[in-house]
Amino acid sequence: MTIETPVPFKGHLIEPPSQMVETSRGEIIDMFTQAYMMRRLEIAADVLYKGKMIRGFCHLYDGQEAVVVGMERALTKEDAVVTSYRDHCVHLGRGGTPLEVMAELMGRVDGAAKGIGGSMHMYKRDANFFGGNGIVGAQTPIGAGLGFAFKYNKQPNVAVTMYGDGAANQGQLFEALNIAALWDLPVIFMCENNHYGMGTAQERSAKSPVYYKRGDYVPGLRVDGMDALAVKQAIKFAKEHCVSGKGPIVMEMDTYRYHGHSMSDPGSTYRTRDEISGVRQERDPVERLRKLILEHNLLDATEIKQIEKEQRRIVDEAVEQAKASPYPPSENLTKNMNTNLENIVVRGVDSQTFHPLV
Amino acid sequence: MTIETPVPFKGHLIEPPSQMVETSRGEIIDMFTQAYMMRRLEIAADVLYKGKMIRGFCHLYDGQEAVVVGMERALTKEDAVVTSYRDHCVHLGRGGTPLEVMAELMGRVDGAAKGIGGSMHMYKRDANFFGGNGIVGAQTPIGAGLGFAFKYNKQPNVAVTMYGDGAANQGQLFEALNIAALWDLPVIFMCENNHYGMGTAQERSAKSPVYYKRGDYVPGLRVDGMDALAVKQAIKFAKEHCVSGKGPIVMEMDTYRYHGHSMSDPGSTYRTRDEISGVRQERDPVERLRKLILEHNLLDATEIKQIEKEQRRIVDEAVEQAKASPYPPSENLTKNMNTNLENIVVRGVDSQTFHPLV
Amino acid sequence: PRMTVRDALNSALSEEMARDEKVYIMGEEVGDYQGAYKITKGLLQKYGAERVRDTPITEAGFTGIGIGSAFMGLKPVIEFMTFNFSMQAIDHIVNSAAKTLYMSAGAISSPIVFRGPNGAAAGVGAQHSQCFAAWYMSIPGLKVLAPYDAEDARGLLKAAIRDPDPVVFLENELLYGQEFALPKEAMDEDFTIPIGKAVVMKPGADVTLVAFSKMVGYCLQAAEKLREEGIDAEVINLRSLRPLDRDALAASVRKTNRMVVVEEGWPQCGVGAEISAVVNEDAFDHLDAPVERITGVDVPMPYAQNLEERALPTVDDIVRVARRVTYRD
Amino acid sequence: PRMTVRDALNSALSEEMARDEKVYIMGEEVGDYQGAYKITKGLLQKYGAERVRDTPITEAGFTGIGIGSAFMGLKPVIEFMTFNFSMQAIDHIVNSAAKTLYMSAGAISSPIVFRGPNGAAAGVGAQHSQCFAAWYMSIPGLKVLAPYDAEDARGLLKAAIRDPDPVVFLENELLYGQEFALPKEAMDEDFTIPIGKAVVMKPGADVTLVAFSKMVGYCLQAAEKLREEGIDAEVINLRSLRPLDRDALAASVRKTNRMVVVEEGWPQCGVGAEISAVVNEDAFDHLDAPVERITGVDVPMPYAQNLEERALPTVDDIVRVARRVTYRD
Ligand SMILES: Cc1ncc(C[n+]2csc(CCOP(=O)(O)OP(=O)(O)O)c2C)c(N)n1
Ligand SMILES: Cc1ncc(C[n+]2csc(CCOP(=O)(O)OP(=O)(O)O)c2C)c(N)n1
Ligand SMILES: [Mg+2]
Ligand SMILES: [Mg+2]
Repeated sequence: MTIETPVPFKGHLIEPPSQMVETSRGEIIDMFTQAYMMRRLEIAADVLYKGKMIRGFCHLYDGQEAVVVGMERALTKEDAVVTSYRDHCVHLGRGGTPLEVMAELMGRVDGAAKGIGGSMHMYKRDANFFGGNGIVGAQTPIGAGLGFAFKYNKQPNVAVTMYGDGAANQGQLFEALNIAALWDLPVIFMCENNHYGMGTAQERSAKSPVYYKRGDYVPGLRVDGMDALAVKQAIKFAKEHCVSGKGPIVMEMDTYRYHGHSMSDPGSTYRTRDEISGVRQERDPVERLRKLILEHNLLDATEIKQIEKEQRRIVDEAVEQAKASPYPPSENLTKNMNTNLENIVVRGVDSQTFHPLV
Repeated sequence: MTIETPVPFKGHLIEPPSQMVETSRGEIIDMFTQAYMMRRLEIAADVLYKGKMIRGFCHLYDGQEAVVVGMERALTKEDAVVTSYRDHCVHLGRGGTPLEVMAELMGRVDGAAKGIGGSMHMYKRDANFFGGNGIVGAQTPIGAGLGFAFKYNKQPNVAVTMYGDGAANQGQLFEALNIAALWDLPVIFMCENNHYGMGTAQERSAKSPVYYKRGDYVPGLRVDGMDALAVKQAIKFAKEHCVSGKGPIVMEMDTYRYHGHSMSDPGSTYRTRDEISGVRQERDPVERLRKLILEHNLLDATEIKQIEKEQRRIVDEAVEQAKASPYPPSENLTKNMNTNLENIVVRGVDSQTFHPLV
Repeated sequence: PRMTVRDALNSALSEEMARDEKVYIMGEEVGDYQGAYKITKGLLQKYGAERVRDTPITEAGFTGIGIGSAFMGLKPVIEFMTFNFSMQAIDHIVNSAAKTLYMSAGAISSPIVFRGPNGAAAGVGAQHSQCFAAWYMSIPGLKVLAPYDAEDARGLLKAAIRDPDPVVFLENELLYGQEFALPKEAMDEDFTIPIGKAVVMKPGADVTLVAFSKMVGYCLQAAEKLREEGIDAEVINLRSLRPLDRDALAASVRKTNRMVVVEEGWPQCGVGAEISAVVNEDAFDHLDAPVERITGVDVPMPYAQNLEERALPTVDDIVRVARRVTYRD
Repeated sequence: PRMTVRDALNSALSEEMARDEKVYIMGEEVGDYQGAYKITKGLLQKYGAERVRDTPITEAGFTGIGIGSAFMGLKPVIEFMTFNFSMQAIDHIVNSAAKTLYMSAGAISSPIVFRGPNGAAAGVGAQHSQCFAAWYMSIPGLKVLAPYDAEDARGLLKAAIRDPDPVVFLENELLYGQEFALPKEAMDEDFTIPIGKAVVMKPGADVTLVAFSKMVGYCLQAAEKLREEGIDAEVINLRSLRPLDRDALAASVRKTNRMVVVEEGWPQCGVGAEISAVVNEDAFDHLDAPVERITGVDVPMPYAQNLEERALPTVDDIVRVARRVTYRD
């Protein structure tokens, strides 16, 4: 089936793709199912955080689910992805499990990084997911490097590097863009514009908050990032562009985060509650998928309820399993210091405490 | 008098200034005199380097003289300038003496930085010249900071930050541009495009070697950087733009360096001798000024010779004075470690060698 | 009076801004948001947006801008949301701020303060827990301060802002909310603490415990426990890492003949390494035991709480090692 | 055979590129220009532009790209024209390359080499003469090597490229042109030197001189002079700064009871500080004198030749201090 996405793409130095998106009943249902699960998972994380089961930073993704859900419909796990600290749902999108996310948030061995990484550092090497990066903007040259490797190895794949509107001003992004463009690297520079970097509205951090044009001489595309089908269409288009040897592309996903920046931010001092509820009502990515299902009679209300129930169960189960998952054994403190451990000794807190290497 | 500059300005997001430049007999003669002196000085430096009187790096400016000569006609010493390691003639432009440059190159006390800075680090605080920076691109946010101070202090002045075509790809330039534009800082980002960064031609380092447009959302102007009058006109225009509160501007000075990058680079492996001699014949900035004088009968050939002789004498004298200038006294090794020396002790090469602070 | 470190820093900033209009603050979320850790709370309201500058997330850019403005005579206080992000701007801190006075033969100074939380926080993982004390204290041209309590925070921050040289000011997130008693004179608007001087927090005869920042508190606790065992520990709060108060260190060792240095950062080439070397050089003949270093374990910071705890020194570690150097174990 | 350090590095690079096509070189002027210091001479011609990549002058960008490609299994050799410019990319070296294996619980490794000239050259001033040895050796996850002679250069560079971990490889510009004798086996294509092991360059009984890079040569010269005075110095070439060969250091001190560490970098929290602390910890009872550090003077590098000379250690300084610790002065 073909569905028209409501918001037109905007192109920069490039003809945008059609608004008519090829899809299927199964795909839409799957996307709803996945987006719904992500939503539940982030809400569960919020609850756990408030219950002091999760500590430190915790950057939730609710509101932005369509970006990952749509993106993964256009990529394969041979393609590579790297993102910022706001990585829980990206991990899920790459095929990671709710347990991996939840256990990582709680610092347990069943976590995506066995409890060592934490909220900001999840990875899934077998699906080419390279994290999870706590340094704003640092993932952009890394992403370009992933694309470099594809080109070097003559693999027909693309690397996606996801960054925020705040990160979009970082100098290293411009360095990476220039090199990627010079060398025709297959890289999608994907700005998730949720309109705020912490408490700073886009206009206060960027003279030109028109992120799809910020690549200047690099082609760009603006996408309704609340619409999973639009995202899918756009990433499909972008991947073809990149893999065909035309070099990188910059994408701006117009999206929104409902939660504060991290858990210590109420998220309501620098924007109005009306703004948040307006987006929830009019543009919510999960509700949009639900509406598609109902409009096109793909499922009836009971069947949808069924899916929701099942996904809630999955998340609840993951939470319980995560809670039951042990903390890492103490010898893991010095594990993975290096890959080649020849002559490596790890000093402990004092001169007589040398840790065994495992 | 009014003279038309041969090459039209190109504007980016801005209406370029007129090609008709207001000038005077005295100004043209002064510019020729100064440009000629700079040329002689750099040639003298070349000779001294080969004679091993100058060591380390030494980045000569011959070919690019019109940029500084023209710029200084449109600025006052209340305006601020910061540049790269290619700073000898910028120092002269700010009112520094040939002796200061020569002595600095030889590491003598009469140098611009008393022999401590070296070729790349000349300063003239009383003329708001902030160096001389050895880190490619680092002078661009510093320059924006000079402009920030003008705005903070409500002074009607402009800061010029000069950088090369190679530096034009540096991320921190884009960071500084964004902030300067956001905050309407009075800053001229002046790219001296001499078409090579060391041995790398502009097309090999920049996907978009159109430097006056590289500010993207910041207005830009392309200028014939071999024409001192054009430069003067452009900087006058740019200063007015900045001081009137319109924020920064990006300028591209189309220019050329005759010498290699630094003294160890013959400068002829990555470009043809024809290219160099072509520029010399057709666009040389000193010769262009000489021609203006002759065309407009401002001086006759003997008078020009007289000027040249005088300038050669000045440079020769500076060389002799510099040679006679002493090395810095050894206590200067630990001088100016800090401004406030309370509790400061400078450790020498071993635990019993603490240096006196002077 | 009693005061939290947060209020001590905030009041110091506010008073210095009131005192000298060349002082301004620049950093991410320092204005509207009142600071990621609320150190700059109320300052935007008091001093306006020209003097409390929210920046884009571009550390190299705004640090360079701050330094440029300092070259012109302004007195910027640059907040790094945490010092981890100072790595993006470290070239400017070292090559532009620290070296320019010397390179320019005294012509151009950089009266600037770089401040923010440094070192391990809690549960923030490997990229947000690094201690930069040793790196910065290795750089000539910089001054490097690390306050422990509210008195330090006020007195050292005021001294840093008034100092004509570039100062790296290392705070600790976990101390921000901690309340301390402080002497009445510390509330004075002109209260400053001399840069380059350590302070003896508790005199003692048997062993010297040396630390900076949060570990000073641990050393005081350890000293308490040691007292119960009959070991009389002296506790030195370094306050200033550069200049380093070598005399205070040597004087203490001449008295106690034993020293333990405590820090949360990594061991190799850390603050403890320097102090061990310095005490060797200055007071070798007075050492009855090797100078011992207690440091963070030599690994990136793990996230899991149990491992994070094991990655950092504890009060018990200090007690244990102090016993060792006093030959009581 | 005899070889310059430059040729040793060049041949090692070339052989490793021939051996493993995942190895590629990236940096400023490494291709067309043949390297600013000609270390990569001929490699573009031999291996093509896909494997010898000239970059724009954007260290953060190309370092990050190199690391990303290493995450995918390529084996980049990143040349910094000098390590001074690595400060622009240091966040990536530390936060992306060094920490990721650990943070990812072993999932993602970074087989990458960062190499280039480090430390003082001649007449290049304050911003181009910094030694980064201590900073990098403080970072867990990195390996840090510093070759002295042609044998080191070949064997360590090959080991670095073959190692699956991120390696910082600190060369010295002033040694590039220096020729050394090297054993025949060092010419073998599979000649590697183990990472983490120091080497005794000259055995001795009276005092241990420890150094890395260019200062190893100075120590050998000093040992020569000391011999004439009847002082038998042992000279240790560290080769590897991380892992540090603590055992070799302690073993030597147990023999000589005295140690002098020599480096050109700044004193505070330098390599010498670490070694002084380590030897204190491991062999305190064997020390008959304080471990002495000889370092660069604690100032940014001045340009003038007379001051530059005074800012750096000399062979005579080593002799003088060795006499002191052996109580012959
Ligand atoms: C280099 C660096 N500077 C500052 C921070 C602190 N910080 C973490 S996230 C963030 C905001 C980023 O905003 P944006 O890029 O829009 O991403 P979003 O959080 O909206 O997804 C900041 C300032 C950091 N982690 N790294
Ligand atoms: C950050 C940094 N990287 C590399 C270098 C080495 N380097 C010095 S000048 C230069 C070329 C700069 O070219 P360009 O900006 O065009 O200026 P030009 O020399 O042509 O005036 C390079 C690579 C440096 N000094 N700083
Ligand atoms: Mg955002
Ligand atoms: Mg150039």
